Amino acid sequence: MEIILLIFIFVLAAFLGFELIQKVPSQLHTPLMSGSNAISGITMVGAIIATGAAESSFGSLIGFFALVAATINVVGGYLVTDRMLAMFRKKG
Amino acid sequence: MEIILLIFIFVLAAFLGFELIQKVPSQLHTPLMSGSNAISGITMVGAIIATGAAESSFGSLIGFFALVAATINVVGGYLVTDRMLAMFRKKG
Amino acid sequence: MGIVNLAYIVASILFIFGIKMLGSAATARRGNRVSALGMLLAVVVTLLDKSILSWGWIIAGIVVGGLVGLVAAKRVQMTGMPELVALFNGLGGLASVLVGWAEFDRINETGWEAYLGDGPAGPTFILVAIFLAVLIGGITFTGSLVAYLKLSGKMGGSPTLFPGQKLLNALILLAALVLGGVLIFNGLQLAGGVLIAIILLCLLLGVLGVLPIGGGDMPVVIAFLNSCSGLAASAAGFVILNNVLIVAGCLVGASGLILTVIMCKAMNRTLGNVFFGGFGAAVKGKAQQVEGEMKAASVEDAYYVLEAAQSVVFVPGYGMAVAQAQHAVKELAAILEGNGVDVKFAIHPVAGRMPGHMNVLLAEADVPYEQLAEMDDVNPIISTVDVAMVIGANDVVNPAAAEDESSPIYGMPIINVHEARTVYCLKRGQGAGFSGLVNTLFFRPNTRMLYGDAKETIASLVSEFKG
Amino acid sequence: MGIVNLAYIVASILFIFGIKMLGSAATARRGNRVSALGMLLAVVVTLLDKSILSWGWIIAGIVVGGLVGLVAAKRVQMTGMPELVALFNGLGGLASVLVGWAEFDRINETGWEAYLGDGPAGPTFILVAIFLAVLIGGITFTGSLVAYLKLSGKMGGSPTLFPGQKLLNALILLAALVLGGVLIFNGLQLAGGVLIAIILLCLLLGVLGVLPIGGGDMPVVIAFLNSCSGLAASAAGFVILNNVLIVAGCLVGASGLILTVIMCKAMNRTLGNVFFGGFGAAVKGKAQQVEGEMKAASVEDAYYVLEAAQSVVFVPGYGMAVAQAQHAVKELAAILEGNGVDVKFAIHPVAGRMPGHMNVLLAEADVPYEQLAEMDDVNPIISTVDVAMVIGANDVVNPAAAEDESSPIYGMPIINVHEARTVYCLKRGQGAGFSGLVNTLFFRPNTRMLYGDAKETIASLVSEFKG
Ligand SMILES: NC(=O)c1ccc[n+]([C@@H]2O[C@H](COP(=O)([O-])OP(=O)(O)OC[C@H]3O[C@@H](n4cnc5c(N)ncnc54)[C@H](OP(=O)(O)O)[C@@H]3O)[C@@H](O)[C@H]2O)c1
Ligand SMILES: NC(=O)c1ccc[n+]([C@@H]2O[C@H](COP(=O)([O-])OP(=O)(O)OC[C@H]3O[C@@H](n4cnc5c(N)ncnc54)[C@H](OP(=O)(O)O)[C@@H]3O)[C@@H](O)[C@H]2O)c1
Repeated sequence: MEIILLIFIFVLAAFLGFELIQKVPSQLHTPLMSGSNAISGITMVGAIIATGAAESSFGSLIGFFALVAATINVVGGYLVTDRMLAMFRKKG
Repeated sequence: MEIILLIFIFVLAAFLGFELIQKVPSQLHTPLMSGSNAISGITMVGAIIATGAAESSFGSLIGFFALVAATINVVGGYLVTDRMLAMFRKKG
Repeated sequence: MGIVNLAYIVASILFIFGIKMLGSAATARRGNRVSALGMLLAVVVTLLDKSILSWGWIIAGIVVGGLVGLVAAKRVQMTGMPELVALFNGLGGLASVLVGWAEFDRINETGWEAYLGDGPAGPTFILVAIFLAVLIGGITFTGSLVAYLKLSGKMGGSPTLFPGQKLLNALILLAALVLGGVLIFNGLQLAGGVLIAIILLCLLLGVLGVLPIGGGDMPVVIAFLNSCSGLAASAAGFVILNNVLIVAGCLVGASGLILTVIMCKAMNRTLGNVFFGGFGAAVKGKAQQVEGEMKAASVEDAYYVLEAAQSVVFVPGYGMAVAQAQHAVKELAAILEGNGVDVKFAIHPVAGRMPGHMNVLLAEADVPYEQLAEMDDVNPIISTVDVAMVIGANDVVNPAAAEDESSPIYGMPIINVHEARTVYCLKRGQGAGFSGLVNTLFFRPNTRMLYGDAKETIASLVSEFKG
Repeated sequence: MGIVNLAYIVASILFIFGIKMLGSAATARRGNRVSALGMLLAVVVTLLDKSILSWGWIIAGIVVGGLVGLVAAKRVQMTGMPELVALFNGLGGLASVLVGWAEFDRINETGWEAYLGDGPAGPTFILVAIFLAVLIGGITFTGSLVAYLKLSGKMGGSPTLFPGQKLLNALILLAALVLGGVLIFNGLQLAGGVLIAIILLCLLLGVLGVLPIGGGDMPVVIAFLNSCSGLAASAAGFVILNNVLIVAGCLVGASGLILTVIMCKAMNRTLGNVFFGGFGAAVKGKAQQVEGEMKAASVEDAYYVLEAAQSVVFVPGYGMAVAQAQHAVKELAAILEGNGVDVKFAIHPVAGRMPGHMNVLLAEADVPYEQLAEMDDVNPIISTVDVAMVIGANDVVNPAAAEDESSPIYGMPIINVHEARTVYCLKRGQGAGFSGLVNTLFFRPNTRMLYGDAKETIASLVSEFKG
C-alpha cells in the first residue's frame, strides 16, 4: 500500500508540475530554470540520509561526495537565482 | 506513514484541482459544475465498501441508501452532463 | 490490493483529464466521457475486489440508483437541468453522510480493535473523518435540496430573511462542533445518539444557510455545494482509507471552489455577498422613482421600424426561455437577414437562469454561430445599432447597473441596449426580473414596449413580414 | 516520524508556491525565497530526525558544499550565469548517482534483510529505483558538464558530428539497459561491478548526447537536463522511500519539461530538432549567394541621419553584451530622447545567449521601462521607423528567417528591421551570428554598416552629439 501511495504522489506531482507552468515571459526563462534546478537539489536530503546511514567508510565517502555536490547545487542555485532576479527592475 | 501519505495525496490533489480550472467560457459553467458533481459521486465506491462490510442489518440498510443516493448522483450526473454538452454545437 | 490501487490511480488520472477537458468547449463532451470511464473503472474494480459480505444489498442499490438516475437524466427538460444537478449533488452529500454513519455503526458492532485491525489509523483519526463527512455531507444535502426547490419554483425564489438569522446559524454550527468534540474525545464509548444529533443539526444548517439566498444566486450556491460534496467524499475516503475517494473528492472540492469564484465574477458578486448579502430581498422595500413613462407600441409599428433598419441586435433573456420563443426568433432573424439587415444576437453571460442558457436555446433553434456575439463585443458598437430587440430580458439590460450607484446591481456589466437608436422590449406586462428591480430602460424615450408573450409577438411580426 | 513527514509536506507546498511564483515577473524573487525556505525546512528537519551515525562526514559535506556554492554564486559575472546553472545542475545529477550508489553499497554491507527491515518495498523495487537514479543522474551529470563547457566557450560551440553517432548512442543506451536488467534480476547476488559499468556508460552517454548539439541550443538543453535532474532526485527518493524527494523531484521534472517546450517554441524549434538536428553544423557547408553589397558608413553619416530622425529603434543583440555597450547605448538614447526623438528598444526573446539577456543588461543600464518593447509590439510599426540601430544583433534580425524557405532558421520570428527606412548595423567585421548564417540584411540598399566595437562606435556617436 505504501509503495502505491508513493507512486500516487509521484503521479499527482507530475500533473501538478505540468499545470504550474503556463505562460512565462521570456526574460524569466533563465531564472525559472535556475530556481527549479535549485529545487532539484532536494537530493541533498537523500544525501544526508544516505551518509548518515552508511555502513562502510566507502559508503560514507560516496555519501560525502553526494552531499557536497547536492549542497553546491542547493546553495549556489538559490543564490544565483536570487542574483539574477535582483537584476530585473520591479516593473521589468 | 500511510496516513501521512494519504494527507499528502489530499494536499497535492487540492493544488492540482486549483490549477486545473483556469478560464472557462460562461456557457460551460453549468456542464462543468454538473460534470464535476458526477465525479463527487465517487462516494459510490465508499458506499460499496461500506455496504459490503456491514456487520448489522441496520448497517446494510444505511449502506444500501448510501449506494442508491451515490449511484443516482453518478449515473444521472454523467448522463445529464452529456445531454447538456450535446446541445452545444461544435463551435458553440 | 496492488492492482485495485493501481486501477484507482488510473481512475484518478482519468478524472484529472476529465475535469481539464470539461473546461474548454472543444473537448468538454469527451472530457465528461473520460471522467465517466474513470468512474466505471473505480466502481468495477471495487466490486471485483472487496470481500463483499452482502451482495444482495449492493446489487439492489446499484440497480435502483442507476435506474432512477437514468430516468431522471433522460426525462428532464433542458430548462430543468440546473435544479436536477442540485438534486444529484444533494444525493452525493447524503451518500457521504450515510457512509460515515454506516462505518460508525460497524465500529459499534465490531468494536475498535476488530475495526482498526493492523491498519495505520487510530480511533481519533477515524472519528474526525466521520465527523467531517457527516458535517459537510449533511449541509450539502439539505442545502442542495433547498436550492433545488428554489430553482424549480417549488419554493419562492426570494430570500427568506428574519432577524437573528446569522446568529442562529452560527449557534447551530457551534453546537454541531461541540457535539463533534464530544464524539471525538469520548471516542471509546461510542455514542450513536450524538452522531444522530450532529446529523440533524447539519441538515438544519443546510436548510437555514441557503434560505436567505435569493433564487438568482442559486447557480453559485450549487457550484459551492458541489465543491462541498467533493470534500465530503474526500472525508469519507479518509474514514475508509481509500485513496481514490480522497483524490477525486479533493479534485472536485478544489476545482469546484475555483468555478464558484469564476461564476461569482461573471455576476459581479463576491462569495461573501452571495451567502450573507440577502440579495434581492432588501431591494423590494426600496422606493424607486423613475422619470418618463412606458410607451406601448403595436406589432405593426415594430414591423415598419424593422423593415427600415440596417442593423438589428436581439437580446434574449429569461422570458425567451419561458415563452420557448427561440425558434420564432430565429425565423424572424432569418427573414431580416434575407432583407439585407445585419443581425446579431447579444448574449449576456448570466441571461436566463443558468450559465449558457441562451447559448443552448439558440443552438437548439439552429441560429448560425456567426450571429452570436458576446456582451463585450456588442457594447462598443451598440450606439450604431438601429433596433435592439429585447426578448424577455430585464436585469441584464437594466441601465441602473451602469448608472445608478445606489442600485443593488450597480457594477454588474450589462448590455447597453439603451444606447441603441430604438429599443423594443418584449414582455408580458409589468413583471420584474430576477432581481425584483424596476428597470429604467422601459421608461426611456427611445424604448417601446411590445406587450404579450414573446413567442406570440414574434410570430405576429413574422407574419407581418410574410404577408 | 510524523512530524518529519508533516514538515516534508509543508516543504513540498512551499516548492509548489515557489515554482508558481517564479513564473511571473512580479513575484519571481519572492517565489525563489519561498522555495529556498522549503529547502531549508526539509534539510533541517532531516538533520534533526535521522539517527545519524557519522556526523563528521555530514557536517564536512554541508560546509564544503555550502562554501563552494556560495563563492561560485557570488563571484560569477552576469554573462556567466547560464553556464554556472548548467554546472550546478550537473552536480545535482551527480548527487543522485552517488546516493543510489551509496545505498547500493549499504545493501551490500548489511544484506537485504537488514536493509529492507519491515519496510514496504521489495528488492526489485529498490533496484529499479537505484538503476533509474543512476541512469538519469549520470546522463544529467556529464550532459550538463558538456553544456557548461560549450556555453562558457571552453569547448567549441559548434556541433560535433560524426557518422554513426546516433547509432552509437542508441547502442550505449541499450547496453546500459541490458546491464540494468542484469542488476535487477540478479538482485540477490549484488554485482557492484555491474553498477559501476552502468554508471560509466551513462556518463559516456551524457557526453555523446550533448556533443552534437550546437551552443546556441544549450539553454534548451540545460532546461531539459534540469527536468532530468528532477526525475533523478525523484528516483533517488524512491530508493530511500522519501516523499519530499519524490514530490520535489517530480515537480521539477514536469515543470522543467514544460519550460523546455516553451523555450523551444520561443526559438521556433522542436525538441526533437534540438536533440537530433545537429543544427548549426550542416549550415556552414551550404553555399549562400547574396545580392547587393555591404556598404560601410562613417560615424558622422550616422550622426546626421540620427539628428534628423523622428523615431529610432535600438535592436540589441549578443554583440552589445560582448562590448558591454549598454551604458553607452542608454546615454545615446537619452540624448535622442532629449532631442524629441521617439526612442524604443526592441527586444527579441532569444537575443543574446540566454533568455532575458538583453532585459538584464538594459535594466542594469537604467533604461526606462517604457522604452522597452517586445518584438510583437515593434514589428507592426517598424515600417514607420526612421532609423533602426542594430547593436551587435545578427540572427534575430536576419530576414532569411522570414523570406528564405531553404534557410535553416526559416520560420523563426525576427524583428523586421529591414522594413525600417534606414538601418545601421554595428558590428566588428564580417563575423557571423550564432547560427553561422550569412545575414542578407547587411546587403540591403537601406542598410549601412558601422564597423568597430559597439561600445566605441556608440561612444563616438555620443561625442558627436555632445560636441
Ligand atoms: N444565467 C444564470 O446563471 C442565472 C442564474 C440564476 C439567476 N440569474 C439571474 O437572472 C437574471 C437574468 O436576467 P434576464 O434579463 O435574462 O431575465 P430577468 O431579469 O429574470 O427578466 C425576465 C423577463 O422576462 C419577462 N418574461 C417572462 N416570461 C415571458 C414571456 N412568456 N414572454 C415575454 N416575456 C416574458 C418577464 O417580464 P414579464 O413578467 O412582464 O413578462 C421578465 O421581466 C439576472 O438577474 C441574473 O443574475 C442568472
Ligand atoms: N537568448 C538565448 O536564449 C540564446 C541562447 C543561446 C543561443 N541563442 C542564439 O543566439 C543568437 C542570438 O542572436 P543575436 O542576434 O543576439 O546575436 P548573434 O546572431 O549571435 O550575433 C552577434 C553579432 O554581434 C557581433 N559582435 C560581437 N561582438 C561585438 C562587439 N564587441 N561589438 C559589436 N558587435 C559585436 C558579431 O559580429 P562580429 O563578429 O562581426 O562583430 C555577431 O554578428 C540566436 O541565433 C539565438 O538562437 C540564443
